[in-house]
Amino acid sequence: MKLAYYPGCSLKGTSFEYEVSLLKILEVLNIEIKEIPDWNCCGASAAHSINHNLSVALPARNLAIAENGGYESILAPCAACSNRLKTASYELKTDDILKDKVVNSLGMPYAAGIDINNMLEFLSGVVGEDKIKSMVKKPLNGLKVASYYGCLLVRPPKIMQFDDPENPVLMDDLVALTGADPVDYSYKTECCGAINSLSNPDVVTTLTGNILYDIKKHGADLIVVACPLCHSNLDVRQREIERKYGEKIGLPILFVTELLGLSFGIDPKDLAIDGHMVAADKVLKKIKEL
Amino acid sequence: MANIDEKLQKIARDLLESKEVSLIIGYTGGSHPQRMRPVFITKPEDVGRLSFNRHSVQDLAVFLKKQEVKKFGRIGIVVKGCDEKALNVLMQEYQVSRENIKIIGVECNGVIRQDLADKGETDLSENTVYDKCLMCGEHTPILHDYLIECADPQISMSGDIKPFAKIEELDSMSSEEKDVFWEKEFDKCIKCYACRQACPLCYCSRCIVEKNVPQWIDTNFGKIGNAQWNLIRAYHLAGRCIGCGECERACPVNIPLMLINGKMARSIHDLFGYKSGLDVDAKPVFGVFSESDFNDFIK
Amino acid sequence: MSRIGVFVCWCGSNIAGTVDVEKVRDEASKIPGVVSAVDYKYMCSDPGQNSLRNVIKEKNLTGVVLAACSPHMHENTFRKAAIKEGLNPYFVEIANIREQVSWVHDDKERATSKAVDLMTMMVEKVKRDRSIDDVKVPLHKKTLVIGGGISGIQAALDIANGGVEVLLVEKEPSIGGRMIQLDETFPTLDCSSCIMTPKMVEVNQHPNIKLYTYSEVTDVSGYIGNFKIKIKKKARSVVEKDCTGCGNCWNVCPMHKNVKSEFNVNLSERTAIYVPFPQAVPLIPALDRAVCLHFKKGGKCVKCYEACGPKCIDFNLQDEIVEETVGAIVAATGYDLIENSLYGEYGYGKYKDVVSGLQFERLLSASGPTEGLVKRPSDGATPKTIVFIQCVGSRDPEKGVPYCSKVCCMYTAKHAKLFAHKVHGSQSYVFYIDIRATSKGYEEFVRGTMEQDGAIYLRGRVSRIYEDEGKLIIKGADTLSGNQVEIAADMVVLATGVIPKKGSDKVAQMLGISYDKYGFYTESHPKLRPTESSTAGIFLAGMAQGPRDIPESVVSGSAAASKILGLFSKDEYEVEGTIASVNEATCVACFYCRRVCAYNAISGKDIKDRSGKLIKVVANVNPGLCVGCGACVNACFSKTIDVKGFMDDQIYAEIRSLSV
Amino acid sequence: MKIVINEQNRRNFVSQVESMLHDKLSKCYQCGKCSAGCPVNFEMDYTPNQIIKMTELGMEHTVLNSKTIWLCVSCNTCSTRCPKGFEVAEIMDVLREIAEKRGINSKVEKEIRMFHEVFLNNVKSNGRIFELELVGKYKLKTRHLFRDVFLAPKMIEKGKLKMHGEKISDLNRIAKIFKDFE
Amino acid sequence: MEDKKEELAKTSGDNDPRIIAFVCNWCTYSGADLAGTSRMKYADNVRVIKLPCSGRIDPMFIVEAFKKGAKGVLISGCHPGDCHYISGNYHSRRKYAIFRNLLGFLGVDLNRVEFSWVSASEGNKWVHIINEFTDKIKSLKNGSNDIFKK
Repeated sequence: MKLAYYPGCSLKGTSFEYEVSLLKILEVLNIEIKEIPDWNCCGASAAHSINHNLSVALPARNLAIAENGGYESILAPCAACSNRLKTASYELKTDDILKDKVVNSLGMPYAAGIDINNMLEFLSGVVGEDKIKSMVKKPLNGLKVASYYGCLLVRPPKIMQFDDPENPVLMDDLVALTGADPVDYSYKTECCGAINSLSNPDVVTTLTGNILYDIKKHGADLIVVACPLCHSNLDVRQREIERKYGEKIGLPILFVTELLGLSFGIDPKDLAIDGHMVAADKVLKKIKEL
Repeated sequence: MANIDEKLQKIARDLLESKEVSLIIGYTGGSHPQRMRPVFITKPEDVGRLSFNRHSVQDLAVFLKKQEVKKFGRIGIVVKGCDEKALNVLMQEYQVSRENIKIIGVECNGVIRQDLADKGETDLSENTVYDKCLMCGEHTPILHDYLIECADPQISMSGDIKPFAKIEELDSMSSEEKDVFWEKEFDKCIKCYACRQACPLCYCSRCIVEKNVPQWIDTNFGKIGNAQWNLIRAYHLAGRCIGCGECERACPVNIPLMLINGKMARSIHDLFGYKSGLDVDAKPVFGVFSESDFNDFIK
Repeated sequence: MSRIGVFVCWCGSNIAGTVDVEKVRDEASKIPGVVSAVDYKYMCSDPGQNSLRNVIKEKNLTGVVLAACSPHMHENTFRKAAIKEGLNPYFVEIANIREQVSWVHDDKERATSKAVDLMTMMVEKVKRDRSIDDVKVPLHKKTLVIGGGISGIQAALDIANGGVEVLLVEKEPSIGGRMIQLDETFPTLDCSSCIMTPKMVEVNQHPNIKLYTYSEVTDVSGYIGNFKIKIKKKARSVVEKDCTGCGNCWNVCPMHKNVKSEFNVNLSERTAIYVPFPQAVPLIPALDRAVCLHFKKGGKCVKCYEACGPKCIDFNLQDEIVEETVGAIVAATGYDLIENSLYGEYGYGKYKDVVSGLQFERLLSASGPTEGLVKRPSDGATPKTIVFIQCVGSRDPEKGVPYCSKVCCMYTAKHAKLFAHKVHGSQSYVFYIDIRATSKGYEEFVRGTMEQDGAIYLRGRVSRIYEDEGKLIIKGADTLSGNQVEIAADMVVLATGVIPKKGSDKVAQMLGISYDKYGFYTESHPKLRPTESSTAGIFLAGMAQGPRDIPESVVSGSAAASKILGLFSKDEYEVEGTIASVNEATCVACFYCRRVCAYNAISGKDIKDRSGKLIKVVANVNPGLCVGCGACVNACFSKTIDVKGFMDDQIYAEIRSLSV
Repeated sequence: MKIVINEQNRRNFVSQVESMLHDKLSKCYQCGKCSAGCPVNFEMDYTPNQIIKMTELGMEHTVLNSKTIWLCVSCNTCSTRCPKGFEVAEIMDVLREIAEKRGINSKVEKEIRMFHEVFLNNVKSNGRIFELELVGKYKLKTRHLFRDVFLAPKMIEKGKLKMHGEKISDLNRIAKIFKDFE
Repeated sequence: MEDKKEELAKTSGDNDPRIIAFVCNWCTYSGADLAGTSRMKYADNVRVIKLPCSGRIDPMFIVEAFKKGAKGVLISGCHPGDCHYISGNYHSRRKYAIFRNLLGFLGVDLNRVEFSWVSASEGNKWVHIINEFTDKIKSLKNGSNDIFKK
């Protein structure tokens, strides 16, 4: 299967750890992906917030390039990007008038046939649990891991078609593969504030605070995510939240690829775990002692 | 080609020898190399006569309605994708039971028009096959007990499908123009009822034209009676006709009957999303209804 | 040769004022076959009818046409007059020259010519009329009631009290249905088992009722007056006539863990040999072979057999099929609740203290798992705060059903009220969208729950429920104040909506009655025949037809009973003879007629030769079921089927008689 | 509060919204489940269900100037749980788009709008997001120069804020897409 | 002069066209009766043939009516959902839809075939439909004859 890779802007910037760790584990898993040539930004939340058609057209260019390059499916690790790509694909499948307009503007054909996978679908569907399990060299037994899904992976279910939208378990299943214990808690799919990170930090610290304290209460050692935006809010803003509520949290936020990498026995440095704002030292030490 | 015939003959021999069927309906070479005609095999030693090729036009399902065929009980029949649809309708309408029939499906990529074949045409192409083959979406029989694969290449099509174009052309005419068109066509009709005889789905034991209390249809050769017959034939086949084209092939005066049948099939698909003959378990379009059926034409 | 009489009515000046009745009369007399044409001032008057009778007699008429008012007015009057002279009533036809001519047109000449046309059409029709005998179907005066809930019980008792034998078939080991699961009932708060148990006992003791519990109807054929039915008595493993209901068997049964009690909606366990509840009727246990150790472990466990005094436990009992014939059937199959687990956001199944309305009934009930003390399932603590959520599953086309379940507003108000009565100092919050309390005393009841019992009603739905340190956090909205509302509660009760009983569609298919897209049985006419199903002789009752409360269920049970008693008040069921008939010679059995018949009146009939060999199959019309609508005629290609009174040749004659 | 309904204006607004939404406002029966689950409802001036009702009543000035439409984070919790399958999150997109088109420069939540604008300008000129430029321009525009500034040094140290952005090669195509759909 | 007259007769509409209406007994026939009892007035060109149900009205009746010289044919029954016989009108609605297409395809002017649902309470609707249909038929060119006409 020919797999296209759509990194998106975050993985090239603030969430570089995600890309580093992804490429590393794929190397170990011996799976080849090809970055979509000359890809562009999907428009993220900004486009669909104020210009619906643009929010379809921008991702469509990437879909069309991949499709015309003979790829069967796209891996979009960023939850926001995969959400936008899936939404655009859905709209183009259901709205012929818009499709004609977009194809015209792109100047290249597009059949709306290419498949889009987010990171979790990719890992459990394309890579497969058996393969992952076979690579686990350093089981993370006893480590308590909370999986945080957020909004963009699961909603709207009509388009995302991902797991149970109210009680997803796909990431927990992956966590269990590493030998760690998935932690059940209430705020799995609550919103972290997302795009308001820059424009409305107050809202973000409130929402993210709710999530972090709930996970803390359920005794997790760390949190795994599959979304740069979530990661950024949970990680970068954690100090600020601690200050706002006057209560220490100290939960390292790892990308799911990093957790898998650790269980594969990969050196944390190669997974860029030191790139996070909240240090994972304690957890890494705990893993070392396992 | 020989390969297909061998396979066909082996299946037939096995069926007859094991007494699973007592009659096989198939094709055999005709008087002319480019003509195939139906053959009825009852003895294993005769299976060598069976053959199939791109000249096997006729829909053999038509014989299933005949009393003299019915009395054989269990029957094996050679069907193309289009013929299999006729079988499906016959089963939907309880005229044939699945247990009594062994379906020897043959994959078909089109049959050559008889008029061209008689002139020696042997190439399969968009220009040599019957119109029905151009519209065919079911080259391979779906329901079958045996399936023989086809050696013929798929016809490449220009995408411009003639039969649809003709329907659209007529649709765009005024009613006067249509009237003129059909009057001319129906004028030719000699009420020979060959269309009925050739149709695998016209199986009534007493056709409505033969009912005289009341006299539903004028049986003379008048303009009205001709139109009435052609109308009722099309109406009774609406939602049932599987487009085998046998009626048109049988018509001695070349009335474009498939034009009417095609229009009906299209209307039915447009209005009710139904295509006949595709699913033996489907409910016939006029045996069911939906509360949300098309209602715009009713005040 | 036809001998037709035409009678033109003046209707005073009603007709004669606009139609030249003499002209109509004269034109009539010119039509071949008409032997008498007269006009008269009022044909419907006694002298008018007498003159009609006289002419029939004197001229030995074979057919009568009245050019008069609408057939909907006096067709029957004239037909009766004809019968008195020995003329088959179907030889009387009416040309409607009043409602459809004289009253709607002004131009006398044109109106007259239209009247002549209509009269001529009817003359041509009557010439082709055939004698039709009304169909009489003998009635087997016995009734089958399917379902032993309140509506089935009511129907059975009413019918039995009317002197007719009843077979009451119930799937569960006891009758009582859903109502016996309820605690107290709105709006009067009488205890459900107190009013229900006497009725159940009455059923059991009634000489006219034969009770089949733990049984199912497996086959129904035939038609009104004469249904052949098969009842499967499932192997109960207990010989019913010997059992005393002492309880020794279930008291010793080792399987008292892990099997959830259906009656208590999974809130408690039951044994393998069990009665669903102590007041069960009959008080005879059934042995659930799917969980019984005797059956699972190769016959080792025989504890119940050992404990049984009369030794009435028989592990070898088999399913038994009972065949019966009945004249009428009541379908009262009842309801189920919508699956709450569809609502991941409410955590039903994940959080133990989120329960359904029916589970809460069991928690309130003195016969329930907590003996009527409100305790929450997770830890048995008494909840102080309960949040009730209405419209769970109902009015929800996305996950549930679009319709309103009708009873939830009321039972939630009742729950909140009873909770307030049972737990002092407690607080209820009710999330609702609309409150539907429209029967007698209902609105007052809901107001009472708010005003006297202090329940707080919030207008809005709940989006999500979390568990947090032993509390359930409810995230809802109150749209009236425009706020998001968060409540920490000890328990949540979901006012789950209702759907037809699982398997009721199969019952409908067996009975040949129609049901809607949700599975509720449809009435023959939604307003005027709300008790009848689409099939003659089969009546409907209770929630099987749609959401309704107890009084309505009882009413519907009684209504079905009264219809059946009315039907059985005669020895024969008489239907009009204008029904379909098949020409067997030309039928090819394509059965399009059967597909379009809404009354299941058409079936296949084998035609055999003298030696019994099957020659062919043809369509056959059941006269007890056919109503003569003629849909089959329209479906028949070869015109092999026709409907009496409106035969094709008659209609063609009408068309062809017109002068243009 | 009191509104006087002008039927013509109401219909115009409703049909504009409905045509962009591909759904009927009358579908909403005001159960409030959207507002119940909305994570940012606490900051909003009108709850989502009120926005829907006010739109239906033709209160365009109020809804287009509301904070709510800009505060919505498109988390789709509302649409996911709506019993009527109404696209609640999408109506917020639609109302934002109308407000943007009409140039309604509401003071409320101006910053969120500016963020979207700066973001799209960044995409327009680079084809991708150059985060440092995005943050810088946004801060300049909103004059929140020092908000979050404490985060910057550590982020740069961790390598999260790159000093150089990437541009894609076919910027002409991006320009055309913007031109076609702006 | 003669020719012109004939021409005129051919192209101009019929002044007294006959319309045949096939109606169901329960709804439309009662609706027409109601128009009568309410003393409403309508065009006298229509001749009603009563049948039990619109499900009984065979589309072939339309052809027979045209053959007989009717200039317009009306078929009318109970509204969907109101059929006295549960589903007769639903079944025939399907047939009418297709039959109508067939007639149109063969050159019948579909202005001459009308379908309506008229309930027992819709006396006014009946009047309206008859008047409107009669006017329409009168306005049609006589030449727009069809193949089922002599």
